[in-house]
Parts: sequence; structure tokens; C-alpha cells
Amino acid sequence: MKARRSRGARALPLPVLLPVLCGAALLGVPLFALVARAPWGRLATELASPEVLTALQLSLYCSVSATALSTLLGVPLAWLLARGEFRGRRLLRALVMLPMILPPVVGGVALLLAFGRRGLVGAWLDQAFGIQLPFTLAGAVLAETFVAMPFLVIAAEGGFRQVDRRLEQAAATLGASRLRVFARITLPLAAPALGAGAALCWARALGEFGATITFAGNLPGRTQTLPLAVYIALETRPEAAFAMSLVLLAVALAVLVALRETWTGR
Amino acid sequence: MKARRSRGARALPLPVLLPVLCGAALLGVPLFALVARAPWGRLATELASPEVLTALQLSLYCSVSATALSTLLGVPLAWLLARGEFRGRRLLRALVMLPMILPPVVGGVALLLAFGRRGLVGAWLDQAFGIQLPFTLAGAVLAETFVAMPFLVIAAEGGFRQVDRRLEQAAATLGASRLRVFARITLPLAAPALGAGAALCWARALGEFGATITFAGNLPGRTQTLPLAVYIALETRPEAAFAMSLVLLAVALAVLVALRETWTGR
Amino acid sequence: APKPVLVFAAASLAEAFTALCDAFASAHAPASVEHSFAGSPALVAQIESGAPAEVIVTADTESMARLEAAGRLASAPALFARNRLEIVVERGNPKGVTGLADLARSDLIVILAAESVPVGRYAREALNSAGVTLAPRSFEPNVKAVLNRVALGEADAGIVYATDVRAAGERVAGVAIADGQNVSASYPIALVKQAELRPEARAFVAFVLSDAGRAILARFGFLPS
Amino acid sequence: MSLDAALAVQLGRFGLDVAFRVDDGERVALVGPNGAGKTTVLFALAGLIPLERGRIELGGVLLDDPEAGVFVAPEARDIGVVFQDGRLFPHLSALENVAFGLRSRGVKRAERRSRARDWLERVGLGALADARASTLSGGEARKVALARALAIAPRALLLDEPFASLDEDAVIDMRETLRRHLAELRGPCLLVTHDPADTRMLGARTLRLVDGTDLEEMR
Amino acid sequence: MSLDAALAVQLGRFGLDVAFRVDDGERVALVGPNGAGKTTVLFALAGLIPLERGRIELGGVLLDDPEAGVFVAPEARDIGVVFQDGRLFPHLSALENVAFGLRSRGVKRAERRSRARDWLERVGLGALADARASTLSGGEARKVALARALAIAPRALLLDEPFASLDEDAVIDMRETLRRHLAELRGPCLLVTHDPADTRMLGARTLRLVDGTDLEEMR
Ligand SMILES: Nc1ncnc2c1ncn2[C@@H]1O[C@H](COP(=O)(O)OP(=O)(O)OP(=O)(O)O)[C@@H](O)[C@H]1O
Ligand SMILES: Nc1ncnc2c1ncn2[C@@H]1O[C@H](COP(=O)(O)OP(=O)(O)OP(=O)(O)O)[C@@H](O)[C@H]1O
Ligand SMILES: [Mg+2]
Ligand SMILES: [Mg+2]
Repeated sequence: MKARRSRGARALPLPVLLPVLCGAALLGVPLFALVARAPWGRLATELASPEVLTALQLSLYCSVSATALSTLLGVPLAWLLARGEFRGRRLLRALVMLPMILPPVVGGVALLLAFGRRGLVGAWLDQAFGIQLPFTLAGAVLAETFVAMPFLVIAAEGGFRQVDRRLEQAAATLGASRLRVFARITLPLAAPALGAGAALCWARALGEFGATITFAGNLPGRTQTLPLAVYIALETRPEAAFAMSLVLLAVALAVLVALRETWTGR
Repeated sequence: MKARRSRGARALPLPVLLPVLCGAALLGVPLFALVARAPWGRLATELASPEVLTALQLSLYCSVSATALSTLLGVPLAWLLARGEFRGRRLLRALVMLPMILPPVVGGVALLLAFGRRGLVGAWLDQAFGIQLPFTLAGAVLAETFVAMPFLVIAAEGGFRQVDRRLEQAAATLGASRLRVFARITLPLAAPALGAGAALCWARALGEFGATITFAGNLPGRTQTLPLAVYIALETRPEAAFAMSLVLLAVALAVLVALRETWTGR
Repeated sequence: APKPVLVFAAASLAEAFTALCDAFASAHAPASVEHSFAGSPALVAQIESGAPAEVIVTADTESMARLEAAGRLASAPALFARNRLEIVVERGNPKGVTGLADLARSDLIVILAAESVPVGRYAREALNSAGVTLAPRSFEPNVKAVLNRVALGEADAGIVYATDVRAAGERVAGVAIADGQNVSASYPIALVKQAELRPEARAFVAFVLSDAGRAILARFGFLPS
Repeated sequence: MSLDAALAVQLGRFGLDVAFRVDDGERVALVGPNGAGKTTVLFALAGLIPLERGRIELGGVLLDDPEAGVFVAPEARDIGVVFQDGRLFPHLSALENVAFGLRSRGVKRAERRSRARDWLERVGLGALADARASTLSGGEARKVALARALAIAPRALLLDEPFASLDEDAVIDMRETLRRHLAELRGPCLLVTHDPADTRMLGARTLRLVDGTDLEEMR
Repeated sequence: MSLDAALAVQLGRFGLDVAFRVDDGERVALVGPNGAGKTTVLFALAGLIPLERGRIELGGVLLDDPEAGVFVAPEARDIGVVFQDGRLFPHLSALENVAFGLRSRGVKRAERRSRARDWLERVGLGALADARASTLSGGEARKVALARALAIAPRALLLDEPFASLDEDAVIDMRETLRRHLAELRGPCLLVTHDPADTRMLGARTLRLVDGTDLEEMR
């Protein structure tokens, strides 16, 4: 039995209110300052420019694809980390986190060494299948996945661990395979953490810049996502760069607010 | 009653094994390629160089401080998002995620607009207290916190949501204030997610580069963290940059593996 | 129509080369150009890993020399433009900076580019020849970072390229550096070694080096090489 | 301290609408078929489900009255609850579970621990004081839950099948422990049970609830 | 199908070491004080706690034998369990809970749902088929848990206080439902209970467990 929402909001205790306000200020004031300084007049111009619109489309496409790919590959990995029993699990988890720490340009170089035309795997992909990833949209998705997937894996793992094992046991006694236990019990019960992980992953992919530009290049209309366009604009037209950043933020805000709470586990 | 670990490892089902291998390859091969190409001879030289050591120290100091600050300010925020009942909660959550999406250099500019010498808050801090954040270590910590805190907030929120409300209710009937319920029940039960969030936050802060260099500048021995040193070295001494990246990875790996599993909730 | 020529260029040249590419395309139709702007390290790593670029333009001679040494170039690098240094200060020059010697003043927050980027090295040379020693507050990762920080009022002065001051327009002011102390930077362009060397690629390089190309570069403040 | 309650709430498909009174120091057994709404009654009294209509008054203090806009939070009601589903804090030891409520009452740490140990001994679990709650057997957990609720000596007690899962001897012991505790305690006590023996032993008046709306006195 | 068990495990402070046999179709009531190890016995049989020593054989098939290196996973044992703490899947409806086990037995979706509905009706909860398990009352949940275990018609049944929290009428109904189901079913059934009436009604042999090691037949 669940209780319903209590009537009437209650005041926050001070030990919560104070850090909440500080935290909100730390994150909020810079955003506010950016918005306050924004060239509002330009915003419309930027939004109407076909280059910015294309970059926005590419950004959305790549970040959503990277999130989908990360979910597909990352959720099983997270499950293995949470419920697998094998030596070296801690090491595997630490390894999974390394792409987060690698400076993004170095990450891009690592991707080139692995999946570039002369790369360890890339050379083989090229010869055997004629697949070339650098300087393609698929390459941009790959680069964003490389950088963003760890966030999903680690957040999801935390959620899986928090699921009540007793329910998983009950499902097993009913004959459910480990896979089915995972799909029908663990996964839905970890939905909040999984939603959080997917959101983190998407946000990270959407803002990704260093690995993408290094691995996939910066080809307008092909691999130039909005953060790349912002980077170039910063070199030449900072006002435009700010305007584009605001476009990026506005789109992200709209998407994040619009997500059904249940989808993100809320 | 809890079951113990089952005897004998069981094979992974294929629908898990396949994505796990692909995911591991996607993350692992680039890292491997980087290590394979590493100038091992240089590694020792780099490690012995006082500049690299200082940068490493600054990196550890800043990332740990940023994680501590993020925990202090972010955990209450996460709790508010998870358990608070107020309008605009979804908006607040989306706002919290925006720093993740902002291209880091733009994030740095936003920080300057807020906390810089002429910034909204910074000008006041300077005049009233003589506090200047740009070009200081505190500024680097602030920049890393700005970028990394959202990861902690969102991951922790997912964990808090997953905690069984029935236990929180039981604690309330025992007279525990909401704060005490949080500290003694919600927080420990969400330890896995919180640990994951802290690890994500730390890793992100450790690798942070764009916002830090833009806000806090890049002075060796004062504000130059290892990723900054890597980025600068990439221009002229890519081999040195790779060697330094490996140092960064090795340190991160050592820390992440060494973390007691219970601390990260494992 | 033939495949567009793929040009890799340093991010700091983005504005000028966007214009050059457009002009080339309209002058040499049906040939066209596709460009990818990035920082030098990314460009070098990309070309070393076999990127399909046909033309490479860098902001410094060192990066180009690395590629040449690695055997990745199909033509000797040609210098197509020069640049001069300038002191950048806040709009209206409120601190009254008049030359390099002023940068040593203790009431100024001065920043420089890191010496790993060309402008940082040139600035060091200029300061040396002016006999000025100073303690900058930060070594910025690129010239735009120097400029932006001064534009935001977070630093009082820095040393950048004249083209940057010009491109920033109203946001900052420039203070000239005496000729005897100034240093000039050169920008090289080259063909990248590929299976097929297409005439369009050669044509683009020729266009950049042509009078038409130089006229466009001059519009952005670059000096003839 | 008497309890006056008129409770009306709607939980999805289930509607509760009853009114009753429990006098100072009186024990009332609440019985009725599964799904009748017994637990819902206790939750409303404890403040875990706010009323939609009606009012709750305990010892002259208004606890919940939607019309008057009054709602006292659960943690401020000082009403002890033994939950039907136990709800021990799994990460705490048996002792810490029992001591938990004493903290909010300002009892010092050493005193808390000694009182909690005392209570664990009274329910026969002195040996398991340091056992993590998640490792306790069903019956052991139930005993700790009872101790946890009694230890805070609340103004009113709500017990939801406190003797379920207990072995035969333990049921007799626990009934006796409860009876003795209630004798010292003033304030109303509401006991949900399916076992007529509980009612008899505690000398309680019996209310029978059916379908959320029919509440009648049994003799 | 008979069950042969010699169980030795150590769970932290608690050690279990017993051996017994249940014949084909035999019902055995397992009784004993709280903390005696009854639940632990069932968990070992179900494969939720691997043995440290001993062996489990069901119908001639070896399920667990550490010396021989044999361990059959819980999902492959086909042993139905009613857990003392319920363990309904909170995010699924009552119907989905009952249908859950049928899926692994290859029963088609429509058939699964109709059989599950049938079982819910047998335990008197036809009306709550679509209710989320987390909204069920204690007794309702217990009935669903019983239906869930019986619905898969397992080779052996382990029931841990299946009638706790049920109202008086429901206990009688459920005992009858169980008795009828067991009459159709072959295979051993182990029932943990504190109520002598259960033992009588089901005509079961009684084993009394004390302290994890003393297991004796009661007459
Ligand atoms: N959140 C909810 N949403 C919908 N229905 C609910 C909810 N909570 C409880 N119910 C329903 O309300 C009815 C009363 O529940 P309650 O737990 O009060 O019964 P009870 O008398 O305690 O029964 P039991 O003896 O089985 O414990 C039940 O039929 C239950 O299914
Ligand atoms: N994981 C564990 N670690 C330590 N002790 C445990 C663990 N699990 C169970 N125990 C202890 O083992 C003993 C037997 O537990 P079990 O649940 O089998 O008892 P039971 O006979 O089912 O009791 P009840 O009638 O109360 O349900 C208990 O004293 C319990 O505290
Ligand atoms: Mg109930
Ligand atoms: Mg038990």
C-alpha cells in the first residue's frame, strides 16, 4: 500500500535549503548571465540560418543515436557489473569509466588509432567491408557513444544494484531465466536510475565536442554538430557562438522538460 | 534473509554476451590502441618531470574538491528533486542538466560572466570581499564543479527515487524529521547510486578541461591541471601529451579500483 | 559534378577560408570545396591517420613541418599569408597601454598564449627583443582565448594577431607593436598525399596563392607573404 | 487521551468512510475480512494517508481536518505503528532499529542503546542485538518491529497484526509483554488481528470493518 | 517423486544441519520456533542458498551436491515457493504476477492470462486481476502469492506460512483450495506453519525443527 501525496507543501529545513540555494546559484547564475548577455536580436537570425539548423539536426540525430547505441551496448554491461560474479569486475568497471577522464581530443586520437583508416580495427573494417568511419556521420555517433556511454553504464549499474534481490530470487523460483529476470524484474524496477543514466548520456553526447571533431572532422552538413559550429564561431563570431549555445540549451531544455516523467523514471 | 553467492560461475546468455563484447570493444579498443602507441620510454621521463607531477597534484586536488563541493551542494538538490513536491520540479531538473550540454568553453565564458572580475556576482565578490576567482585554484574547483555536479545530482536523484518509501514512512512514524529520515534511511539505502554519482562526478571533474582553462586560466603550478597540460602539449609534443594522458588514466584507474566497493556502494 | 575538394584548415583561419572556398567555388564551377576546421593537433592526428583531406592549411610552420617529415604531403608547403602581432586591450584602452614595455606594469593583468601555439612563441620573441620580462597570469590555449578574456574585461592586455583585433571589431582595441619589436607569422598550405591527386585540389591551392586569393585574405587583415 | 476519528479517503478503487471513538487507555481490536480497509484506517490515523474528508483528534489535539486546513505530519503525531509488512530498516542492526525512535525523542546515545537492548531482551532477542535487520528471520523481524514501536512509548499505538509469523510460545509471550506495557501506558491502542484469541487476551472491545464503510461493534 | 535432503549450510551466526525425506505426494508440515531455520531449509531446497555439505535429490535427480560439484540453478528446479515475505512483483498487476511463471513453461499469452485469471478467481480475487501488486492489502497479496506458486504446477511445493495475514474465512478457503490442488498434484509438499490447524486439515506429517540441527518427527 502506498501513501498519497500529503496535503500542503512543507517548508524545507535549513540544512537543506542552504546548500540547495548555493548549488542552484552555482549552476544557475552562469546560465542566467549567459542568457542575460545573449544577443537576442541575433537569436532569430541564427535560428533561421540553414547552417545552424542543419547542425542542430545533426546534433539531435547523433546524440539520440549515440544514446540508443549506448543503451543497447551499455545496459547489458551494466547488468554484468551489477550482478555478474567474476574476478576483475572492479577493474572492468574502472576501465569503463576511463573514456570519461580522457581529455576529449586525446579520446578522438585514440578513436583514430582504433577505428581510423589505419587503425587497429579500422584498417580491417576498411579492407574487409569497405567501411570507413572517420569523417562520417556514423563516426560522429561512434565518437559521442565512446564519450557518453560510460555515464549510462555507471548510472544504470547503480540502479540495478539497488533492486531488491529477493524479487529476483522469487522470479527465479518461478522458472524465469536470468535474462528474463533481468528484463521483467530488474530493468523495470531500476527504471529511475536507467532513465537518469539515459538522460545523462544524451546530454553528454549532445554537448560532446572534442572527440567528435577529432575523429569525425568538422564537415558542415555532414559531421558538424552544433557544439562544433559553436567552437568555430567562437573563433570568429563570439556573439553568434553564444546565440547558438542558447539554441542548444533551449532545445535540450525543451526535450528534457517534455520527457514524460515515467520515461525518465519519474 | 539473503542468499549467498551461488557456487560456480554460469555462462552468460548470448543476448547479453554479444552487446557486452561490442560495448567493451567500443570502449576498450581505443584505450588499448592508445596504450599500444604509447611512448613507454617517455612515460618515465614525463612522470619524473616536476611540471607533470605538479599538474597531477593539482588535478587530484581540484577534482576531489569539486566532488566534495558537488556532494555538499548536489545531494540536497537531488533529494529535493526526488522527494520534493512543488511545481516546476521538472524544469529545475532540466536546468540542472544544462551545464552538461553547454560546450565547455561556453560554460567557461558563462562562468566568467557570472563570477569573473566584471561578472554579475564576481564584481560584488571582488568589491565586498576582495575575492577574485579567475586565475586561482578556487576558480578551477568552481569550474570543475559547475561541469561535474549535474552528473552527481542526476545519478543521486535516480537512486533516491528508487528507495522504498515505505521505510521512509516507518521512520516518520517513529518521529524522525524529514531531514533525519533522509540522513539515516534514504541516503544509506541509495548508497549504490550515490557512489556511482560521486564516481561519475569525480571522473568528469578529473578530465575537465574547457571550462577550467577558460575560467581559471592556465598557469603551470597554479591552475594548470593535467588535462590542460595535455591539451597544451598536444600542439607541439603529441607524444608527451599521450604519455601524460596515460599517467592520468593510470592514476584514475588506480583510484577507481582501490575505492572500497562499499564506498561506491558495492 | 566532381567530388568537392576536401580542405582541412586551422580553426583560426575559419572565417577567411570560408570566404576563399566560396569564391573558389563560384570562380571554378563545377568544382567545389568542402572544409573541415579544427585545431592543429586534431588536424595533424587526422592526416597522420590517413584522413581523406586533399589540402591542408595550418596556422604555423611547425605543424606543417611535422606532416612533411611524416611523408604525408604531396607538395612542398607554400606560404600564402603573413600576420603581425598586436597588443589587445579593453575597448577605449582604459589603462593607457602604449607598447610592449607597459605590459610589465604591476597594475595590469596580462595574459599570453601558451608557447606551444605559434602566437605564444612569437609573443615571447617580441617581448625578448623589446627586453620586457613579465609574469602573465595565464597561458591561454589559443589566440581567441586571449582575445575573449580581454574582451570580457577579465584581463587588461594580451598579445594576439592583428587580424584577430580587426575581426573583433568594437569589442576590443589594438595597440600597435613597434616595427623593430614585432614578429611576423607565416601560414603554409600544401597538398596532402592521396591515392589520386586531383587537378581541382591543385587548382584550389593555386587559387589561394593567386591575386584573387590574396585580395580576399587582405580583406581579413592578412599581409601578403 | 481519547481518539476521535471520522475518516474518509479514496485510494484508487477503494473508498474508506468510517467514524469511531477510542477512549483514553482503551484497547480496540479492529477485525474484518482481507481488503476491508483495516490497514487504511491505521495509515490515516498515523498521517501516512491524508484525509479527504472527516477529522482526527487525539487527546484534544486536531491532527487532520481538511476543511480546517489542518494536517499534522506523521513525525509530529507521536503515534507508534507496527506495520503489517514489518518495515524494519534493513541496513541497521536490530538494536539500531529499536533505538531509532528514541533519538527523535532526545534520548542520549548511551541511554538509547541501553533502553533498546532492554526492549530486545523483553522480546527475547537479546542475542541478536547486533544482527543486521535484513538477516533476521520472519518471526524475529516481527518481534523487533513490535519492540521498535513500543520503545518510543507513544501517545497512541496502532498494531497491524503484530503477532503474525510468531511461534506459539512467542505469541503468548508477546501478548503478555504488550498487555503489561499497555497497563503502564495511557492512550488508546488499536490492534488489527484475525485471531480472536488476541482480542480475548487483551480484554479489548472489538470493531468489525467490512468493505471500507461498515463498521460495527461486536460483542 | 520423492525428496531426499541432507542440508548443511552456515549463514553467518546461524548453522543448519538436518536430513530428512519426503515421499512422493506426501505433505510435511515443518514447525518450530522462530529462528529455528525453517525458511533456510526451504531456501536450500529451492536453490536460493547453495549447500556447503550434504545433497538434495528430487525424483531421482540430483539438485545440489557440493562434493560432486552439482548445482542446479533455482530456475531449473521447478519447485514452487510461497515466500514468508510475499515477494510479489510490485510493478506488475495481480494477474501478471500469477501469469509470470507460466511464461517460462512455454504457455502462450492468451492461455497464460486465462489460467491466471482462473487462479485469481479460485483465491477469490477475480475482481483485483488488474490491480498493481503494490496496491494490494496484506491478505490479498498473500493470496496472490499462493496462486502464483500453485499456478505453475511445480514438481514440489514449498510453502512458508502461506496462510498468515488471511482472515478466518479465507484461511479455511485457502486450506481447501490447497488440499484440492495437492490431491491432483504428485510430488512432495513442505509447509511451514505455526498453526496446528493447518497440519490437521492437510493431513500432514509433522517435522519439528529447533536450533537448526534438531529435527524430529512429531506425532
Ligand atoms: N493505493 C491503492 N490504490 C488502490 N487500491 C488500494 C490502494 N491501497 C489499498 N487499496 C485497496 O484498498 C483495500 C483496503 O486495503 P487495506 O490494506 O486497508 O485492507 P486490510 O483491511 O488491511 O486488509 P488485510 O487484512 O488483507 O491486510 C484493498 O482492497 C486494497 O486493494
Ligand atoms: N544471512 C544471514 N546471516 C546471518 N544469520 C542469518 C541469515 N539469514 C538467517 N539468519 C539467521 O538464521 C536463523 C534461521 O532463520 P530462518 O529464517 O530460517 O528462521 P525460521 O525458522 O524461518 O524463523 P521464523 O519462524 O521466524 O520465520 C535466524 O536466527 C536468522 O537470524
Ligand atoms: Mg492490512
Ligand atoms: Mg521463516
